[in-house]
Amino acid sequence: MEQFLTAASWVFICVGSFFVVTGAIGLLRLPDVYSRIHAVSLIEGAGAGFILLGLGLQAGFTLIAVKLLFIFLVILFTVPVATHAVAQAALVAGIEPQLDEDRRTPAKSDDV
Amino acid sequence: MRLDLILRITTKLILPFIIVFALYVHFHADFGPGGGFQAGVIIAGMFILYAIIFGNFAARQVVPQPVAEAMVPLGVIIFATAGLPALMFNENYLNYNVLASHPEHGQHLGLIWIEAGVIITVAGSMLSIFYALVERGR
Amino acid sequence: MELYINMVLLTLLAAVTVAIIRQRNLFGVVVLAGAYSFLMASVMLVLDAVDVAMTEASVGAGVSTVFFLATLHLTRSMELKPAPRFLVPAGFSILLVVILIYGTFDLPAFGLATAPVHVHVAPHYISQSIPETTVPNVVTSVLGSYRGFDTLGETTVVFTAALGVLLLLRRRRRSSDQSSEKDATE
Amino acid sequence: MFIVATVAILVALTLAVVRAIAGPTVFDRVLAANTIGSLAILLLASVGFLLGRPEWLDIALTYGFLNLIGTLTALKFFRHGSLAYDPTDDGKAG
Repeated sequence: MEQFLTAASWVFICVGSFFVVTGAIGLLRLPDVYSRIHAVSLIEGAGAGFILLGLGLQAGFTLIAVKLLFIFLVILFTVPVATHAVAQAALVAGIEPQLDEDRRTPAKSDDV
Repeated sequence: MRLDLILRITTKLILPFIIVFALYVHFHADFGPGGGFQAGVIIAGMFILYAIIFGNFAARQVVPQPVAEAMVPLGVIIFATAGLPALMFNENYLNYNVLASHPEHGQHLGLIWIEAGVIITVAGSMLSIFYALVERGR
Repeated sequence: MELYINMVLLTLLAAVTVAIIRQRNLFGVVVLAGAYSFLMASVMLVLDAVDVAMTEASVGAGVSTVFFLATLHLTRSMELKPAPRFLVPAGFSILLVVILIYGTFDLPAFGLATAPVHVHVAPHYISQSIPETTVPNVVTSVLGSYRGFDTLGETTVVFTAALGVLLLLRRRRRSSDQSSEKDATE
Repeated sequence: MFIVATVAILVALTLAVVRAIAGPTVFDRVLAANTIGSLAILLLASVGFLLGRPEWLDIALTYGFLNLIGTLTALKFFRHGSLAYDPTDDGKAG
């Protein structure tokens, strides 16, 4: 049983690490904000879920496992909202260029 | 202007958890990381999130600006009164051993008491600074 | 192991700091400052300063971003061009860095048990915290039980600082003030 | 096995920091900063297990809650130009 749990933890943590690294590469390589949001959701959904699941198997039925569950729920509820807000704000800023033009223009050209 | 429906619903869902977590940080300060300052900042952050999502008018109805400003000195007063019972029992100021029948319980009670004062001061000052900044920005 | 984690985190921290300095757009600076404080809190955590990490995370990532943005609304959003002459400031900075690094040679090694800080009152706090106060978190017992006066002073400092900021920020105009208070209470 | 997760998270953190520094628009930076926050939560959890101190998870929860506050504030600011914009009192307070 012990060995089975350890093996399962290994598998989950390795899968989660794979997703985290893949998502980060996507965050770096994808072309624009909207597509990068997909990569971020990979990190926070699959990556965080699998890694926290693997850690929880190591913790067993303790307070720590409950805290890990809460962390997962917090990530699950807050991060999609945040990325949704990113997409919405970017959409609003892109559709109406004259809306706070003086704030948006330097943001687009600041790293030239 | 009800564009941000998702934000409103999720914020409503998560606000009680934030305040319960802040109280956990406060009452659990004897055993884990955190304390009054951190809990106060988390509570202030919760009200700031409410003000950002639901508007300043709604937030000012929940915590009016005079209340937030009165919280700042109130916390210091609460902290200072934690030492007064010790003076009555001829002990040093801020000695919590006299607060309960058992000295150890008195210590825990005293820590929770003074950290309640810290929470009120910190949360009140963060909130009133936020209100003042936003009011100034109009 | 902690050493390697800290090396990676500190390298990232340095990269973010350089990016903050080179950034002219102040919105970018605010967002990068939020990322900076997350990294800083992780460094503090790996160094075992748990309460400091919590403070850094809560203040730096949550509240100070809000305050920075609210301040940016009152000011301009672009930093001015730096002064064209930078030889004198650069020379002064390098001199200061050299002096500071020279000063660190006299410091005791990191975590040395016989450092002056660790032989004065800290052993008493660490060994007597549980018997005297039954509070397992030594930071809390030092803050609240052993040094209650200090913490009372710190709370007063927070009060004074908030008072100063509010005196600077609040606009005391009779008519608008009364109407806003009426709005708030009704 | 915790070391695998830690190394992966550190690599991802590096890539996210690169995006935060390089990001052409402010929204890229906000997205990357939010990702850095979530990765810091994961880093906290796995380093806590790695060093045998899993009670650090309280701090991870703090990160999780405050990450949302910072991100939403920044986005509200970019969308409406100020934090004082109030959807409920159009015309009530000037």
